[in-house]
Amino acid sequence: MKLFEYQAKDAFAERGIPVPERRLCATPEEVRAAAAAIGCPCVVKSQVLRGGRGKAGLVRLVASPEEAGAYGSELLTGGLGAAHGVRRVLVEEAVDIGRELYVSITVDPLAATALVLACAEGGVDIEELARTAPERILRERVDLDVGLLPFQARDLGYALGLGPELSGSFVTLLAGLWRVFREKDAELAEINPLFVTKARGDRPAALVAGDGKLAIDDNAAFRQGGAEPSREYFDSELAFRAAVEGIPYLQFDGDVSLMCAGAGLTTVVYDLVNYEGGSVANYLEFGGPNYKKAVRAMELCLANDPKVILIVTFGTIARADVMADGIAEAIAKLKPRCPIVACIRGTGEEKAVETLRAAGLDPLFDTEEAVRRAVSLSKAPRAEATRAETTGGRA
Amino acid sequence: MKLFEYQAKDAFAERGIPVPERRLCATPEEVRAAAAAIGCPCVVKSQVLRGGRGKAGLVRLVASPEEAGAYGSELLTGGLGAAHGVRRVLVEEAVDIGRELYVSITVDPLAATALVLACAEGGVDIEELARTAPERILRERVDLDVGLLPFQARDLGYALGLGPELSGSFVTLLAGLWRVFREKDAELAEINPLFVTKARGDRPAALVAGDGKLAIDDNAAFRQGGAEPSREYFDSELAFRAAVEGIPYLQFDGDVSLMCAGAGLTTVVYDLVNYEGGSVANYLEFGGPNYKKAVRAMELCLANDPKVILIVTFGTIARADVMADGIAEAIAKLKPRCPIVACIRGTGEEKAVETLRAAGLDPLFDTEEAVRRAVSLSKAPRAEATRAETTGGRA
Amino acid sequence: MSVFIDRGDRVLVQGITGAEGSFWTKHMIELGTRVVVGVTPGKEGQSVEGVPVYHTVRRAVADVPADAAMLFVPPRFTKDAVFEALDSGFAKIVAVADGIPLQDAIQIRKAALSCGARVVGGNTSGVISPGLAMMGMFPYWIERVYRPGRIGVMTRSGSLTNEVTAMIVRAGFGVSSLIGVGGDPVPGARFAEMLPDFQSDPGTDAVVIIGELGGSMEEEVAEAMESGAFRKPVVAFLGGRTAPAGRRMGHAGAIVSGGKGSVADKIAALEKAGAAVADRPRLVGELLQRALGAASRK
Amino acid sequence: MSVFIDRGDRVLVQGITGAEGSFWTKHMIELGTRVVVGVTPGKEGQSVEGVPVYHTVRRAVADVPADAAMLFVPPRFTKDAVFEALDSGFAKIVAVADGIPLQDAIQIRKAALSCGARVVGGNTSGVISPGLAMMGMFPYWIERVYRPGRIGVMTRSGSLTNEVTAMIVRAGFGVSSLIGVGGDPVPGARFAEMLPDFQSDPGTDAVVIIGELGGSMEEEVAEAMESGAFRKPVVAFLGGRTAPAGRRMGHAGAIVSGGKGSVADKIAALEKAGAAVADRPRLVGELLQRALGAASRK
Repeated sequence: MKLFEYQAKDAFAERGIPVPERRLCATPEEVRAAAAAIGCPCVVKSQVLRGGRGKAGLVRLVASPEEAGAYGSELLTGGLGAAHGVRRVLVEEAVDIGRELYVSITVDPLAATALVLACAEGGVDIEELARTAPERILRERVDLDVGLLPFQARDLGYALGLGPELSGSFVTLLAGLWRVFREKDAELAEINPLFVTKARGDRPAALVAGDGKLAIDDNAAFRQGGAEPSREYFDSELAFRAAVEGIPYLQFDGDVSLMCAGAGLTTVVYDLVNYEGGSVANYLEFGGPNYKKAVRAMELCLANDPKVILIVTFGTIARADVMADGIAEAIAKLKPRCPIVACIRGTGEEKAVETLRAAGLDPLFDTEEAVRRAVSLSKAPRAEATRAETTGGRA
Repeated sequence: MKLFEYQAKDAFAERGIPVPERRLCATPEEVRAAAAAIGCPCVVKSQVLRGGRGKAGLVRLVASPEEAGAYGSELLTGGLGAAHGVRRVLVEEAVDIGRELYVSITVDPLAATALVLACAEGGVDIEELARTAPERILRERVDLDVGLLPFQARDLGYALGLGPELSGSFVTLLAGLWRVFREKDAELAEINPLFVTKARGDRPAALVAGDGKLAIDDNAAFRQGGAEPSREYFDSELAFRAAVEGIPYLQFDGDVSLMCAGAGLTTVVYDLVNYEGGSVANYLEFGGPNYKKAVRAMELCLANDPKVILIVTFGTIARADVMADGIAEAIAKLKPRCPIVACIRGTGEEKAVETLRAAGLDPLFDTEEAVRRAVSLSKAPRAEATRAETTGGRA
Repeated sequence: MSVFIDRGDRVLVQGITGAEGSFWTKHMIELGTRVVVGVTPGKEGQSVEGVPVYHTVRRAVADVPADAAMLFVPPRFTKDAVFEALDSGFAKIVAVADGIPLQDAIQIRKAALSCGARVVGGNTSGVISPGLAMMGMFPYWIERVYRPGRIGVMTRSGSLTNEVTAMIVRAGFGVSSLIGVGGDPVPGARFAEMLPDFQSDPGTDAVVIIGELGGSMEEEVAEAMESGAFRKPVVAFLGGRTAPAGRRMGHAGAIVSGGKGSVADKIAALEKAGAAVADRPRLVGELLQRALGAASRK
Repeated sequence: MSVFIDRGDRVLVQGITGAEGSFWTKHMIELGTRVVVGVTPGKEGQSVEGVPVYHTVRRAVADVPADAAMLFVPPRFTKDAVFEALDSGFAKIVAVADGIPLQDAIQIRKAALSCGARVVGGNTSGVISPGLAMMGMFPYWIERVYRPGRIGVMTRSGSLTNEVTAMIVRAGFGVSSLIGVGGDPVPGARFAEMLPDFQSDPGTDAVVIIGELGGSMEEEVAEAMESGAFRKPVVAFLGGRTAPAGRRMGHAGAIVSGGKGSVADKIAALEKAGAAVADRPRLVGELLQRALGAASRK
């Protein structure tokens, strides 16, 4: 789960990483007051999970509390914010920027270590840079048990061109980021840009985290105080409802609603629908721990008003007969008006076939055949689809 | 530094290790009140650092608050306590003991791991048992970086003959003791005895730390909030004063006061004094970081009113000339009335010899010769010694 | 001959008394797997399918020597269970749990590497040599999916495995050994690390890899082919070609890509190294027919 | 020939600009040691005794290859400095710091073992081959203590070292190489681990070990003698025979004894293995004369 910038910065600050003075605001009036308290110019930053906020106009340097309040209105009550789902805004002191660096901690699956990435040019898209100029990214492997050692951070600091003073600060900062990474069970802890402030009078140059990205491992939620998913983390209401159920879900806007089991198979069915000229309404994984949740899954699918629901599974533990029972129950309960194509195989498939037939479906055994049928149904006029529904959901 | 039982138990309790209900008391009235609050019978335990408190009569099960108060008086204001330097007393609920176990965590210098020791018989002298029946001690090595893994504790729990429930409790307890060991930079974290309480009605058997021993690594004081040495940790006023100076010191009651450099050499001089039929007044290491502290060191020696002070060094970083300067200064300042035998060698020894001669001493170059002379002087009547002193400390 | 597990290996099952553990122990034995001992803390003295159960792995192997450890253990306890198996010297471990914390997975793989052990999983169905033995959860009784044969299979996806092996069988082949390395971003064992076993297995003529978006395991296979370390024909199936960039579909593998790991990159690397790449399951069978035809003409 | 350090070894000095670092760098060079490069964070560009200084070890060795690392670093930073040297591949490291936290020392030794490196120290004067080279702090200029010769010395005690070597010299011998393993309870390298080097060193006829109360390093030497792994004469000096039980005199080694480690135990083990044991420094010389006489009569 990705956290918002303000959450990442709170986690940073708790572990001694310097961050700008800041206030989280939920109303334009709070924004105005925060700007007045922090002092202007200051920066107003929408708290959304997407990247590229600057280009999208979701971050702005404001010159006065009034300007802050007006911009806060655009974001929190106006069309700009609504278009991007802005619910909160961070008002932050403006930093006198000398240089921008990049630093993050993630994992190295091959070496089985953590991996610190650093770059003397901050504010960059690191994935893009990794592709185009990998030699500009410094990499430092860190044994997860031994932890980040000061010499590793020191060497990075000097390699980034920081002098003795700032290299010392960098050692402290990276020790803090390491603690964030370990203590929060992070998949990624990133500071981009990491500002080097300009020296001013007797105030020497210093490091300040300009932005913060923190992606937490959902699998470790049990030891992280496991917060419930909250609406603000999701693009759409359906994606949020799916997350509450623990059902992997992605929203698209096509015609074929996928209700498949397993990440690999669902992805391939997504491909095949596209190969066959169809379009996907939603990606939904109804397998693994969710294989008994057919009713909830089909409810999510139907909320998209799809032209067709395509069910493809090949389960072992997620038994075919149990899934078929659930689908029969869902059809009885939800009375879907669109046709359903079902291709349910694996453990107990003989019994599953009987159940599906009894529910009025015509089960198939070949994934590609099922996809072709679903795409073809998705292109038929609604009238035909409705006819299928009157025959008990038979496709 | 060894901590008191009450400190160890606080560290245990903070990390989820079950300990009896308890109160620390400094007056007999507090002892009486604590016994009344906790309920009788309860246990009154002197807080001293020595072992074998039971045999010495420093722990007692009391039947009433009045008995507690009376015993508290013996310990806190009476002769018994004074004889053993009791300053505080722990009043503790009586535990309904089913079994006693032993468990501790220390280090394995050869394997370079931590080492969990456990024994199905608690309350034992583990060093004695290690010598006489080593097969009865269970040993589990733990990688310091990886940490104690639950399976290791579980295996120990079953090997100690604990059933499924108590083995589960043991896993939790040992995880807590591991945290104590790591977070406190312990040399030794020990629970002996570890009680298994008797099951009573619907209260199942449980684990409770009966005693607690915690030895903290002085070298790690800088990251442990580094408390100053406190008088209560030391046998004698002199040992305490030496510790405040950071000078290794042991109190004995013989005639020759040692003021030597280095642990190895000082120990050997101690041996040689004994071999030659002499007796040691105190062991004092005046070397390493303390080699400029001659005045303080000699002050400590003189406080024992020794028959002779024996100075033996063979220093490299602890330069002979600097040490000789300090000794000359100490003689000038403290005007010792006993003779001083000096054998100071190493870096700058030529200059040291001159300094010592100028201070009225007759420097030697051979350790055994110096010891023989010191022992011989220590056996001379005080008169002769005083004569030596009148010649400027020359021995 | 087989890769990883055959009828000679004595298997210990951790978590044997649980619902999954006991269910699949029964099936492993029915297939012919030599399950000799089980472990569930607190259950020593019980037995499952005639297999004696012990509190801990050390107690189990003190009585009953075993060669391979099969873990039916919840994800949050998997790290401990893997370390317990490594502690008793197991060099072949299969962990099926789905949902192992990422940082636990790192520590598992690191420990496995430093012990010279193979830990297959998590988030996998396990390993199977159809007709011989399995450690894991495969519906081996479905003949059209798990027919014994001479094609090695390695997969990151549980759900695609049956889909693809069905196509291998439909094309007239069968499976020699199948290793599910699992769908987690940090699997204990990686495709390329299993290749030497398939290379030296006389029962394997070609290998099918079922890859995925993200990570670099497919690229590592391409490297092994280019270096000549692996010399048998490779057919790769790769889903997710049409996946929209930046969306995370299913398995977490994709996020730890560091600028690599697109399906297009993988296909390019594999094709450059001489692998045949399928983007539909059905094509896997056809490409195998072509590859083995070509190989036999050599 | 020498053990650990000779004139061929290129030495890197960590903490070279500090008071001790610069003082002993001068003396190491004067003895003949090939000090090639130094490290002190923040001091890159400076030089000490003509030796260039870098911010970090990696930066230093990128410019100036070196074989051995000498650490003049405060105890609280020693773990980091040792790991920094290991990271750059140093297999010979000497750390003199007195006061390394015990748990740091465990991690240092563990890392050294897993890298196959030797870390000598802490709490030591270092290593010296008189007349050739040294890494550490020895008054090599005192002829009656550091005369070159054919007796190897290993010691846990800094202060006793000069005392004992003076007796070796007085008896007509000299020192081939001296290794101060240090007085800490968990030294990076142990007596027995250095024995193979002395065994194979043609310049060493016998070895003197200067032991202490506590720990088991002396017993390990006895084991190496009994197993035949070490076959040259051994003379051991052991202080602390009259030390009162339970009192901790000086070095912390004694506390981690686990029921072993008394001086009487050590003497018994060493004598059983054929070592000659001295309890006065002077006897070391006499026992050497006897031992080497006996050896030469063989």
